[in-house]
Amino acid sequence: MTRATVLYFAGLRDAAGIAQETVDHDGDLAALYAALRAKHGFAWPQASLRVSLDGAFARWSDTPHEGAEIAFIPPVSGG
Amino acid sequence: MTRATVLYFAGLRDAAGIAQETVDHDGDLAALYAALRAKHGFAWPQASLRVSLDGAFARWSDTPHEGAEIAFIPPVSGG
Amino acid sequence: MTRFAIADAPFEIAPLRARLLRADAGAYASFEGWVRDHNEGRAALGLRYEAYVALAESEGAKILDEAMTRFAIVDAACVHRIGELAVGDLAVWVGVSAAHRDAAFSACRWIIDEVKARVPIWKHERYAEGDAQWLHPQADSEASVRGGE
Amino acid sequence: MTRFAIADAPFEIAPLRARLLRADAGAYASFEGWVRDHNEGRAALGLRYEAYVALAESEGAKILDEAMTRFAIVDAACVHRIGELAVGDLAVWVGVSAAHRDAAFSACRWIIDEVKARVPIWKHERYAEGDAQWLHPQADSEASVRGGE
Repeated sequence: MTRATVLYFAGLRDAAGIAQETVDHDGDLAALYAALRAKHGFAWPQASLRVSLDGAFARWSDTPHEGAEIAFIPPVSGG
Repeated sequence: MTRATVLYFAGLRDAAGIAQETVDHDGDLAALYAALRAKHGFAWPQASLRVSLDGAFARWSDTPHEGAEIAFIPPVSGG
Repeated sequence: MTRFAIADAPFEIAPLRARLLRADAGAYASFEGWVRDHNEGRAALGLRYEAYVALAESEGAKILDEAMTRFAIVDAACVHRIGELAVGDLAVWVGVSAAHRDAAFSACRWIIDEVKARVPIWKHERYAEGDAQWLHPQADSEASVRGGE
Repeated sequence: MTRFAIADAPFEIAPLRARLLRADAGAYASFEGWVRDHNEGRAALGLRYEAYVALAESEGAKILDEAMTRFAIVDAACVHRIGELAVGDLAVWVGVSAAHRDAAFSACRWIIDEVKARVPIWKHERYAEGDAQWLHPQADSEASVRGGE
């Protein structure tokens, strides 16, 4: 099992009820989101989100390393 | 004969050697420019210029009234 | 000196603009996004911008770097506010200097479009009726796509 | 309060911009033309702008009025310098506020294009080599058409 930190922002944070959590998980980021989506009841399908690893956009097929910082990025609305 | 004031700007003023002059002329603005072009040796054909009457753009076929203020407008280069 | 920054407090445009002034630049185009008193037909009281700051800064810097290579410009910069904003507050500023106006306008427009599309910043709007919501444009299936500032 | 003005001395942008700020405007686009240190490959020391002021003011006002009807904008303004300018001096400023950025950018670009094409203002450039000349772009058969700022 790999331990990582997951950050939640905006609507995802409201849905999760927390700003971040520590997760123990095997597999890629897509599998991690699927697990967390089931846990928290997120409405967004994976295709509506982007994902980041250690502060840079990443691929859903990337596998987090021990101590990684992961964020699921809901559709942005800056500007 | 109608008396009017003609203003010269930029390259036209340099070519005329004066900023304005009083002219006595019959006919439209096209005829007036042709006469003044011959007098001062202006390089520009009429098609390269615009013409104004009393501070508003005018047609070459307009005929100036007594006391009119006329300007031949060389290609502009503001901005 | 980075070309993109996140600001958690009001910022002055004048010094940012001054840094873009160059003797070889004849054109400067800028864009500012202000908080409006309405959005999607609803009266708005203000809003809060939240960012994933580390990722926003790196993604913003990438956009500005890319603009420098895509367009014949001399320099460019962008600052985006986060935190609580009231109606009339400045939310985002983009400035571009170039030899000619074509490149200045094109780059300025491209930068604000990319920032709105790619930088992880989210807008939380408060309405006169008392409610509030996060705006998540593309995936918002319950409302039409929001394309405004 | 006219939307177009000729200025025979340096002017401040800040109060002009402030007049365009409105609670219903979410977007602001601006353009500035600065005096460059070169034009058409020649080193320039500075320039002089001359205008037929009465006609320039009325034609400029027409352009701004037309912009208000052509684009979905809240307000717009333009000021053009005349007189002696040094490298780096501000020659022209355009500002546009609108609900959305599309109209703000489009109107700003349209206004500066029309001002350059229609308003009776002429540029007299002084060069490092000591000579000087009037720029009369469209009819200049001895040089290529000048499209720069």
